[in-house]
Amino acid sequence: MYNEIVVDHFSNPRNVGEIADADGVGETTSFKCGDMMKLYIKVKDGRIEDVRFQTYGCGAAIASSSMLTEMVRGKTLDEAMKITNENVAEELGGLPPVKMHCSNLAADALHEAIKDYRARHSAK
Amino acid sequence: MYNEIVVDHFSNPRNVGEIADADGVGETTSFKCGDMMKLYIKVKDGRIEDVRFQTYGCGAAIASSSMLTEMVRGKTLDEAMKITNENVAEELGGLPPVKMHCSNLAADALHEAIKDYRARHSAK
Amino acid sequence: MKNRLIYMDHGATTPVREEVLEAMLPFFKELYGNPSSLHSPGREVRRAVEEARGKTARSLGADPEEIYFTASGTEANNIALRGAAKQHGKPGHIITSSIEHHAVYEVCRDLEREGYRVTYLPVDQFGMVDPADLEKAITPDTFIISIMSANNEIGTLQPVRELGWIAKKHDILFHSDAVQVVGQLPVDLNELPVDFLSLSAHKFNGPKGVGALFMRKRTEVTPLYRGGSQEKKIRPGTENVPGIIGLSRAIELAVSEIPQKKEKLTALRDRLISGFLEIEEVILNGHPGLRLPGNVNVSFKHIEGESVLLSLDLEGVAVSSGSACSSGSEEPSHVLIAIGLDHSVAHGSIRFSLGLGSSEEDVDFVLGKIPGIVKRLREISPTYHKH
Amino acid sequence: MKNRLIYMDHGATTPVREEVLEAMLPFFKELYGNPSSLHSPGREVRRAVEEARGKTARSLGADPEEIYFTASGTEANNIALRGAAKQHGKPGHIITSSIEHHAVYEVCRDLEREGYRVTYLPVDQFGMVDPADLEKAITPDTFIISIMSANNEIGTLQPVRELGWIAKKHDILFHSDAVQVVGQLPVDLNELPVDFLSLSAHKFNGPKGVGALFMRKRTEVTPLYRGGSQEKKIRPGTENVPGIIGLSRAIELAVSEIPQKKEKLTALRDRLISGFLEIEEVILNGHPGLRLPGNVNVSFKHIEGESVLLSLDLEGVAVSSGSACSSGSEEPSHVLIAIGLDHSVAHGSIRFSLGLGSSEEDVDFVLGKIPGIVKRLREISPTYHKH
Ligand SMILES: Cc1ncc(COP(=O)(O)O)c(C=O)c1O
Ligand SMILES: Cc1ncc(COP(=O)(O)O)c(C=O)c1O
Repeated sequence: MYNEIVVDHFSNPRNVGEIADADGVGETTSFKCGDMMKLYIKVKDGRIEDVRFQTYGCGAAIASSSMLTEMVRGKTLDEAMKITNENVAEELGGLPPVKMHCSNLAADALHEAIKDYRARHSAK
Repeated sequence: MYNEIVVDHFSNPRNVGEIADADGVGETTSFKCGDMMKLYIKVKDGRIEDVRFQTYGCGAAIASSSMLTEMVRGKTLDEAMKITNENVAEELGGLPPVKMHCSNLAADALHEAIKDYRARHSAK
Repeated sequence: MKNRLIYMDHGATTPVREEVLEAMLPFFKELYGNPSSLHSPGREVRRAVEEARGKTARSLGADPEEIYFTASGTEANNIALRGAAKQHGKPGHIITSSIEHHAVYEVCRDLEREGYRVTYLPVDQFGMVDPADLEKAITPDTFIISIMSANNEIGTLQPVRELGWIAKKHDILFHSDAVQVVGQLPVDLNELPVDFLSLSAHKFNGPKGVGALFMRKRTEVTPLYRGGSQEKKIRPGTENVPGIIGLSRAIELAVSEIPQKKEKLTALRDRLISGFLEIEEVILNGHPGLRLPGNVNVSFKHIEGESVLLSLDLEGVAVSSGSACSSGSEEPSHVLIAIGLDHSVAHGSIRFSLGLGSSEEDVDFVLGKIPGIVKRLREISPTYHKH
Repeated sequence: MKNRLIYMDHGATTPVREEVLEAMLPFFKELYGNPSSLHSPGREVRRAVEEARGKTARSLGADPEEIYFTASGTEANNIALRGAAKQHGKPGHIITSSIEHHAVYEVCRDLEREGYRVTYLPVDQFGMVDPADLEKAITPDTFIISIMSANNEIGTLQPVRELGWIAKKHDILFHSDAVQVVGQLPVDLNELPVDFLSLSAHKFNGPKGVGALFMRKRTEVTPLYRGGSQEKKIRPGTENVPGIIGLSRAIELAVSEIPQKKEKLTALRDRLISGFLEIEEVILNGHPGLRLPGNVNVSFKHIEGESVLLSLDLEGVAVSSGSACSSGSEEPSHVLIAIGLDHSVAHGSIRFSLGLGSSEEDVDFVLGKIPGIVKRLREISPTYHKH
């Protein structure tokens, strides 16, 4: 079902955890299957300096969260906003069709985190 | 499908043929499957002295005709009238259920032949 | 099946060939996972099933997603016809032929009882449907046409392409029961204008218990059975994995060998036919040329088919009288009546159907035995008058 | 299936056992005749099929003429339910449970769309139907009741005898989907008040692609498929002969071994359950005692089932999350919702189903691996708060 890259990210997910003093936090839930993801970012000079995630979900959900964190580290916020769930699936070498829509919500959580960061900043 | 007795009577039917100067001739046709049987008898002193048959039909039809001719030789006409298609099937050691009603018409032909004989005699 | 069996009943069923059985074997004890399971042993089997679908599709010029595995040719026919009728949603008009296999004919009868109108197209003396009759039978509410590719009893090939184009022109679904044709003659679904096509593995040296329905892309039927989501819900239930693997290997082999097989069987068939026709009062049923390569159907007048069948059986030769499926019933075959035989001639019909293992020796053995058998049975017959 | 596979998905399907495959083998290449054929090779196969029917009947306390071979458990369920509905002839009321397999549940949904009324009886937290609820649900136009013998996901055994007597008292047909029970626990149809019972060979080490419907004498259904007269027209189409032989050998073996197997699997099952319950925030789904000998179903809170399934798969352990048939769908199982689990707990459920080849070592291997897997996944989970 899953290719080797997905299995690798599922078995050894990168950047798991929380960031206590995160600059932005994003959370998404799939209504369809109940998967849930929480993403924490640290921002420095407009770039994502650190990123951590927590995910409740299937193999695809965990692997896409992990892959996303690898993809965004060091990116500017604008660059990061352009990353889509499809990009994550591509980086993973593809996901099964049934998994595309419901378990691949990492990019959504990222965008939420960036919005959260921006909201906090504009509030300052 | 057929037991050994049936197969034997089918392969080596007894008393096949016509009797040119028969005392009685009986004929029956199954409307259901088109089987047809013709039975010839010679009668002497109220007993069946000779009997021959011709049959168009399946294995069961041919075997029951043959078996019947064996059963009736030497019988009185009254005894012969009592023989039923079921008796013939029993003598044959049984016939497949689907064959019971449509291909086992030997006794019917016999009864017709006896009736024919009696009709000719009462006419005299 | 003891010592020397001369099997001439390939129209009823065929033996599974060695290569097919070998392909199936690993799927009983080793690759036994459920293809719907997510774990590796399940996924491995899923891959094999999808490869089998691909092979089957390629053998027919179809797309893998157009192949739905079923349990039999009967099931494929039922899903196509009744599934299309359900999908149509309201009673309408169906056109079929008067010589279809029971698995089409009886479905049509059933639909008639439920309010559908059915036209049973006549056939000529050779068992052929006239495309002009089809054209004429079409009404505004005709929604499906079902005409078999070749008849199972008399072997007549129908002009399926021509019939299919008529259906297409009128935008009516077209189904063809190709159970007797797949593996015997080429079928190229890229070119053939049909929406549905039925096939059955056991007719081309595959296993019993598995068939397939081809359903063209964008065609839809309402499923008859409900349950899991196997075969895109058209045919739910755990897949017959070894059967599917067997079907795909059998069709691949059969289709690749069609040219040689066709040539060989046609020669054997014609040898049998000429031999039989040398006997007096024998008639060939079906078309003299446009017939299945392996099919011979003759009526021996004055004798009943079963008694010939039995006599041959005692000599170790397996043939059929009428279609295997209707044996057990004593009615003369509706196919033989449709081509105009009278009952007694219809009752004297015997089908000799040749296949992979058939040889010239087999044919000559049968040709050597038949005259004696016919003579003996005619001598018993009250309708046979010696001249 | 490479090196060391620990197969704990016997509820989805089982390997064909050696004795069963051996019994089937002659029917591919040697005894290949069509059982409907009149010639010797056909008759020989007919005899074998009828012997298989006899064996199957004897294993269940039924009469041979009450056994109808099908292509699957799904087909048996469809024929029983929809066939009885068609036979009933007009819309009426059907009672079933809210935890049936899709092959019953979806048929009921379909019949609802066609105008039948269906009551889905609730179950308690253990997945058990209350006979009092059945009694109450009966209306004057109830014509069939269908309650499964054991649930495929959570293993709960239903009080089928009691439910059946209620149906009998009211003169209502009773069907039980016993696909998960046949071969695992004794079924004696001499005593069990059911009119229909479904089973599937691949659940008791028989082949895929064959099942059977028990239909009690004098019960009638209207066939769904039409075609030949096989299986008394209830299920037309050339018989899956090797499959039927395989089913009969498998059921014979399975039923004769029930006592030992039940004892062994119950011990393994309870060992697994106690092991799992030592982990925090784990709940057992289904009944603690009245469950299939080989069935364990647990929810690991804070983690999603598929990720446990995958982690075990990477260790060579095959299990299932939810029912095999609904995988591919991301909805939580209707069974787990019916016993009152909330969605997130339902999503964390895993079924371990033990069978013939399961051993204490397998169980201990799994018990050794699970705590680490659960810990790892919980650490990733946002809902798991370390204390
Ligand atoms: C309870 C139950 N009913 C029916 C079925 C369907 O059986 P089959 O896969 O043979 O169609 C299954 C198996 O998935 C089952 O567990
Ligand atoms: C033309 C035709 N259609 C359908 C069938 C039914 O196929 P199956 O026996 O696989 O159900 C047959 C075989 O008897 C056939 O010859």
